[in-house]
Amino acid sequence: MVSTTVTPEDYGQFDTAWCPGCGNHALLKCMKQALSGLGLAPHQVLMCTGIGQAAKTPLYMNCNMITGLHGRGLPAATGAKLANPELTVITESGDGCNYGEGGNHFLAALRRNVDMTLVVHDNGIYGLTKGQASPTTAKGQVTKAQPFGQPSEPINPMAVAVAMNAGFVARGFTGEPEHLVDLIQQAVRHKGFSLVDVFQPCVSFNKVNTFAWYKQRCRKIGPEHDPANREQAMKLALEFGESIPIGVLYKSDREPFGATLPTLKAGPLARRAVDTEALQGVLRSYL
Amino acid sequence: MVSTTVTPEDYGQFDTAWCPGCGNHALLKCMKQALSGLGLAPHQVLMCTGIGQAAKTPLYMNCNMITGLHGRGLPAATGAKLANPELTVITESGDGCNYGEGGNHFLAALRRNVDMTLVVHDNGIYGLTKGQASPTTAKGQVTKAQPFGQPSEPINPMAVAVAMNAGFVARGFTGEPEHLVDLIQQAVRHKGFSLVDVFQPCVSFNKVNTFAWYKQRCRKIGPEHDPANREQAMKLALEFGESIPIGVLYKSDREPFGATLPTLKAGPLARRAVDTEALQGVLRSYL
Amino acid sequence: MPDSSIVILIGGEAGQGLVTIGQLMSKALVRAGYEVVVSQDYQSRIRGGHNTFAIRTGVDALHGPCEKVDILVALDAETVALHKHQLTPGGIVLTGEIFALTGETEGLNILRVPFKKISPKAAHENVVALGVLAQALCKDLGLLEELLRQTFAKKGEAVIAENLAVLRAAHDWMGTQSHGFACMPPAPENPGERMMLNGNEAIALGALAAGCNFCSFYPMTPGSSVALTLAAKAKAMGTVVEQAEDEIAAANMAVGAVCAGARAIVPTSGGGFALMVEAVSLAGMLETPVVFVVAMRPGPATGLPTRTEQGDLNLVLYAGHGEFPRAVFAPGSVEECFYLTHRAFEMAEKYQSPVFLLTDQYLADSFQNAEPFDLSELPEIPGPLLEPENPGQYKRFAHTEDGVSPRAIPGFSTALVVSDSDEHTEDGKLTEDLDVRVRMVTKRLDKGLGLAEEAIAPGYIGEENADVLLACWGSTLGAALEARERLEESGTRAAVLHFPQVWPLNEDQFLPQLEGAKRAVCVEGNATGQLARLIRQETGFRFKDLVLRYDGLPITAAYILRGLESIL
Amino acid sequence: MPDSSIVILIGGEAGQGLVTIGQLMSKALVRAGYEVVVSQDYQSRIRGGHNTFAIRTGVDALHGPCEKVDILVALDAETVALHKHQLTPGGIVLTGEIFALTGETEGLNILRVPFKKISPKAAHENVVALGVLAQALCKDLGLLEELLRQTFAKKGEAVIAENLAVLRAAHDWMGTQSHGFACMPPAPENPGERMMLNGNEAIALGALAAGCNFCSFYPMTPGSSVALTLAAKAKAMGTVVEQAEDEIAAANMAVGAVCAGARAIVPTSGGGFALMVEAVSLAGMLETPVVFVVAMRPGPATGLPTRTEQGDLNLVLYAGHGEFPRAVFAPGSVEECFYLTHRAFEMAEKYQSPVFLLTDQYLADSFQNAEPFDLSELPEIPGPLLEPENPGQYKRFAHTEDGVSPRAIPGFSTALVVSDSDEHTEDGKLTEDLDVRVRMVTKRLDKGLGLAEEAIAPGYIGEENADVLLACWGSTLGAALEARERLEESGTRAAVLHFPQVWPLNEDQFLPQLEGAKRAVCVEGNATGQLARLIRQETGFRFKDLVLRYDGLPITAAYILRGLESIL
Ligand SMILES: Cc1ncc(C[n+]2csc(CCOP(=O)(O)OP(=O)(O)O)c2C)c(N)n1
Ligand SMILES: Cc1ncc(C[n+]2csc(CCOP(=O)(O)OP(=O)(O)O)c2C)c(N)n1
Ligand code: SF4
Ligand code: SF4
Ligand SMILES: [Mg+2]
Ligand SMILES: [Mg+2]
Repeated sequence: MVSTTVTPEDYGQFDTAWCPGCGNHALLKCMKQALSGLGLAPHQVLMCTGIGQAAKTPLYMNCNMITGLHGRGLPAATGAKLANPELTVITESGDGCNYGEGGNHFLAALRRNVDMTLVVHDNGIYGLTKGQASPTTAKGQVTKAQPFGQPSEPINPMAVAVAMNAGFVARGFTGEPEHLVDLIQQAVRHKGFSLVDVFQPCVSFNKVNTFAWYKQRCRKIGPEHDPANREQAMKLALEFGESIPIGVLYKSDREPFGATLPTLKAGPLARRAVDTEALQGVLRSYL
Repeated sequence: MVSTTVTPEDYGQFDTAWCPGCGNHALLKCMKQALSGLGLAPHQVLMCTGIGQAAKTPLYMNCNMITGLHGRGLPAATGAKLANPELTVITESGDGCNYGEGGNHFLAALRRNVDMTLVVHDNGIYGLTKGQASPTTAKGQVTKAQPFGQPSEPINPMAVAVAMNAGFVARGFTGEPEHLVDLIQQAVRHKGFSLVDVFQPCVSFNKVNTFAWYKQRCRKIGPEHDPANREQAMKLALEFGESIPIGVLYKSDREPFGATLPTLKAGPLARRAVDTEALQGVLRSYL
Repeated sequence: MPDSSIVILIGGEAGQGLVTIGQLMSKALVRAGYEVVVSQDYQSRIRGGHNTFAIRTGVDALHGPCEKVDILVALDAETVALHKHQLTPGGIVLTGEIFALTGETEGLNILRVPFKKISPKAAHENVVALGVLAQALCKDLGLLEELLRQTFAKKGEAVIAENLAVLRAAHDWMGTQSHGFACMPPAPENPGERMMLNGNEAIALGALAAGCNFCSFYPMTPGSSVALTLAAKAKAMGTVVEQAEDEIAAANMAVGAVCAGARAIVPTSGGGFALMVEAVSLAGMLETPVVFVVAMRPGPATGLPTRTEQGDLNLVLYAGHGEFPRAVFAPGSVEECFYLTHRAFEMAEKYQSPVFLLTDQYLADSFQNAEPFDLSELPEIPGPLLEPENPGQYKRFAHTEDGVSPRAIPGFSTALVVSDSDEHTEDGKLTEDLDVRVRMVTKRLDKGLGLAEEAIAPGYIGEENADVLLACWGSTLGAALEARERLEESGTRAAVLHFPQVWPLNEDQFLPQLEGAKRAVCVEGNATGQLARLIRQETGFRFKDLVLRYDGLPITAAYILRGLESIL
Repeated sequence: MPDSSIVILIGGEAGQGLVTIGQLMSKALVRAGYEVVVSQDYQSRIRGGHNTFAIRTGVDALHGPCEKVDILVALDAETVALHKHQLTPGGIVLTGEIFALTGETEGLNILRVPFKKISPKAAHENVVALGVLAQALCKDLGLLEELLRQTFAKKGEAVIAENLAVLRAAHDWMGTQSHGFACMPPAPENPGERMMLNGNEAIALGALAAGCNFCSFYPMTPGSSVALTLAAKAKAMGTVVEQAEDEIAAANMAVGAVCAGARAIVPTSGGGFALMVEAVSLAGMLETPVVFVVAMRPGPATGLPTRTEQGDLNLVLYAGHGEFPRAVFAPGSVEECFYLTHRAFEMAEKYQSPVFLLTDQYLADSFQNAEPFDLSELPEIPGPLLEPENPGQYKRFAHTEDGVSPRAIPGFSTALVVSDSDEHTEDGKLTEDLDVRVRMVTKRLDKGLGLAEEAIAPGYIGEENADVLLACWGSTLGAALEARERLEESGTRAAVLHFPQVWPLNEDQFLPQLEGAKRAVCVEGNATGQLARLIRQETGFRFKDLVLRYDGLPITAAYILRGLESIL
């Protein structure tokens, strides 16, 4: 199914509704590059998003798309992947979507380890709804909704993912596009659930975590790090200050969801007809 | 407000709807002992639970109680504690309630660090609904709902809590009641969010994690462990096999939610009257 | 025709095995050719408390549960105390020897069964009850023996032999007792193959027959057993059954799965469904055929989690923000559970809309006999379009005459299938063009016209222009039919109008009947008369009289008749 | 009285500051004594796109938005292209110099304002627009100057001076132009103090006036600004405002908070509310007074997230599994937002029930003038009972005549306050006693009788037995009132029946009016006529004619009149 002549242009070029200067533009470009680089044609890819600025991404590229409900990109993606294991399924949406409204699905996705990729546009803010604190907004950051400063500790998605022994845990930055393309490609290739949390500056509402702020802090994880080393990965995950490691933090050797599930072995559900004989057998069990 | 003459008997003695031999009986007893030992009278305590076998606990003791919705004990407790910071607020319910249906509230509670205690009756199963896999059921364990074995990795609540830099993280076992009473007391005393995950054998539906199974594995954390040491705490949290550490894994020095929030400083909301002058000022700002 | 049925009520604590006894006995009766309607009453606990399994059986067609008891199998003393007043004259009480009965027992025909003596192993006590029951009904043991052989097949011959010996001993012991209980009339000869199953099993089977291959759910009584049945048959059928982290995930997973080619069912109960309301709206917007099963229990909130009610009609009718079409089915019997589930999938696929099945704890847990389902009778269900003709031009939400667009599935062609929960253009992308908005609203609502045209007409049973017309929906059918018979016997011309589909309503199909009746009474298992209000909303017809029940128990014919007494 | 209002429409991209211009201009007009009704139309994006802020103003009472434009302030070329057809004869277009206009501009009275020249700093360009507008309307600058001083107070004198200079320069420049736009008629002298605020601000203030001290929410347009207003005033009022992790948490937090003594509001929009449906049922079961604000926007699903609709009436009416009473309010103006929010809390506390306020994007964002709210006019709201007389005997759900039990709060006495979401006894503990169940259902529904008795009567405006009666609810009031005036002017005897409370309905309060009208038309911002159906359900009255709008824009008088044309 994989063609080798796919180019980023196959994914098209569209006007966006994003602010000029927003990190989403770079991320969109990286996504097209990553997918085409993997030889995936648009029709082989299904993007399942939530709602938010980030969640608009697939509107701006050629691909199959389900833009569902805020926070619910992951369950829709899970359903889709179980229905058709042959699709490349990607969830792309914001920090609010995935760590806020959809937090429970994030935990479940880490546990299930379905072979799909989650790319979180982590701008530390609720962009589309105009700047309330998100789960990754720093404690004390003042917003219109948090006039006394965000009162909670931000979530550390990397640490949670490593703690849950996630399949693939990486962090990128839109200011490092080549690096990011590589991360996305590794994530998509990884057999199991892959998390790529991407620092994506929001120029309109997050005046703290700016491009410069990230640029100054992001430090690429070097080859000396063994992503199979969970302890080391946790150390990296907890580093969030003057220096923040980006790259692949962790990779576990868990088998992907359903590797041994007989019900998933017969291929895409859309191609399955009712097995009338089996059904008759089932009916007879009630005689 | 704290009286020193409270006894477990003040918390009463009730018939329960639990199975004979269920770990819940021991946990209930420990809870009464812990609270009375802290000198807390029943009317000073508010239990906010979800729905499940575990969530029935406050039905069997004298105390204030909100038995709400499955998975929603924590948000109700959060609301109650913010409304009246003087109450001792405890959420008690099952692994399904808190790590399944209520997973997002679990994450949020860890982030908020409201001064309240969560006691999870962790029986590795959905008891009340007759034995489906819970988020702590071992991978591969067969149930009626998971005839091919539970397909997901269980959650490790200890590791998640430590990764999130939770206030107080402990694990107990109903087979070690004195130890458990002490844990609950430490948890309630801790200023901030406290998690006590309690191994509670379900004799009816979990034939894997039996009393004997836990008994054989549980190993009390010794005084050599410094709960302030996050790295060590994470190591303990990840130990879940032939030996499982019980005790206080982690304590952070985070300040409790709202320590600096001006809105929480004026005491219980029920006692506040409308400040008419302030209100007039607010109204005038729209002239 | 006076009631010739016999009711065997088995009562005891949770964990005493009364469901095992009840199921085996029911199945033996069904196989013998008898009619069976079971009602189960239990509490929200795993051990202890007071539970009952009531088997109503007989030669003539049976419809609903009833309140009398002919044979009371009391596994504990409480059962006798609680149910003795239901005993019919000549009825018998079978109890063990060990427990003391409390309260007045005079006049009761009590047989103390020496369980321990007949069955030295406690594990076989349930079999004792079966043997005793068979003898009481003057049944030979052949069918029960066969059943026990099947039940213990995996445990080996020794276990089977032990059980059969106990069965016979119990049967023989009862043969020595003079209890005076009349034998059951003989069953029809050569009854042929007959099924016994409960409502939720029938729903699961209906789904499988409709090609359902995906079930996402979060456990909730009394909805779960649909999923558990599918799980139990997954090995044979290949159905993907996934327990979700919560109901929101269950519903959204189903939407994702269907968009990717699955045929999906989402079983739950009212409280769980309440959490799916946003996803229902999503299914409406993405025009995704998902079948939701809402097995009702008394609310609000946790309510009475193991009892029955019909309180969630309104919730299901209006679940979801915004406006979009839907259909709501409400089976009246186990058999209808099967066929209406199939119909639900048919309508869902045809009109690309969320479709709902409303059942309740009574029906979910009610074992009934049914004719073997005839698969060849079932209509074909349209499937999605895997390979659109012009993939490059494909538009997921293309305008058509009836509002139904060809539904392609991602990945099976080069067509891009784009679905946006925002208002969208024909090709599925977000739009802020307000003219497009209007066209899309119209498109979606147009599908509702099709659903209305295909609405199943309510069933009318009885003569025209009856004196009393009992209108009802869902599981109340049986009780209403029986009440009708009783009324007719007492000289009242009575009819039943049963709604197996409660939305959309098509007034031509039932308004003449309602208006033709002298007195129309709406019978519902709720406290506010939800169907009655709906009918008034849609037709203007107002029920002056309602018979409502909301104590957690299923409506019976006797309950309806008592209700009518105060009305008529 | 013919329409003497003037409409200033400011259009441009998000991020160009049109709301700032609009708000300052509106406030100046309100302070000057004019009537103002604003409608805001924007897209789901932060920068770019096409947004408008339309100020309708005049001397006479104004009710709703309208479609004409007298002064078009075009911050970009698109604004001219999109809105020129709305210009009234003599209307003017104010644009910048830099952008080329596309399409036909002949016949337009276009003034190119030299923004750059008047205001060398881009930051002040909005102030240029204000100065130009003031001159066009023949207003002196006093009020605007004062406003700018207040606005920039924190930025220091230098900034204020710069702005004022620009304001004057713009005003002067416009003085040199001959645009022929007629001056506004003078405002009433000494208008006194007048407020300007939008619907959501008024809801927040109404809540504060009702003693609301807790708000849990999850951001969702157009509901969020209720919470943001409360947050902005939290320092002054001490209100606890907490952004929850999701809507489920927001709703359950509120229930917990209220049980512990708070008075709570939960603002959201349809999709967010869909997630709260289970918690609504909990509030019904625990008899917890929580006020939910549902600010409607077009669905299903994400729909048109920044536009308006009245599509969630049914959802709110039936949200929650099981049956329990509620009240639903639907303010028709900013002023009503304030008073009905207060009323909502009063009813919630009095009947210990969830209560709902239905508003919509139009009203939420509509700035209007209002008389200063009179706090002394507001009734006292009953609070909970902190110290029950006999704490040892206290029962949270004690039976009383009207179903309302004294509501104690944990921790303030030795009384134990026990609330179980399962069916419970009077003392709040789980029960499986089915007689208790029946009594508790009755108790809860009895409260609904009280709510019905206290239902606010629909407003009837016009003479009795009108030829045309426009029935409507919520924010549609203004447009209906204006349509009535137009109809009267054209010789049709018209009346308006407005429902500020849509549940419970008390037919005596409005059925005679409906039946008395020659022709009753229901005007609603949705596609299925939800109020019309509800009225039929409750009274049997059937609207033969509906005027419905569901394109995302607010209903205007002109829209109603166009709709009537095709009907009458
Ligand atoms: C159920 C629900 N709640 C709330 C919203 C409103 N909403 C839309 S986007 C959003 C937050 C977006 O934040 P994030 O996910 O971080 O995405 P970003 O816009 O920052 O890219 C919210 C709260 C919604 N659409 N649905
Ligand atoms: C919204 C909702 N979903 C599902 C249920 C059904 N339910 C009740 S208890 C329970 C699981 C209980 O498991 P757990 O929390 O582990 O408690 P346990 O019974 O094991 O103590 C479920 C799924 C419910 N009551 N509400
Ligand atoms: S608001 Fe922020 S995240 Fe959204 S498009 Fe603008 S810059 Fe990007
Ligand atoms: S089912 Fe399990 S958890 Fe529930 S009471 Fe019985 S033993 Fe305890
Ligand atoms: Mg964000
Ligand atoms: Mg459990």
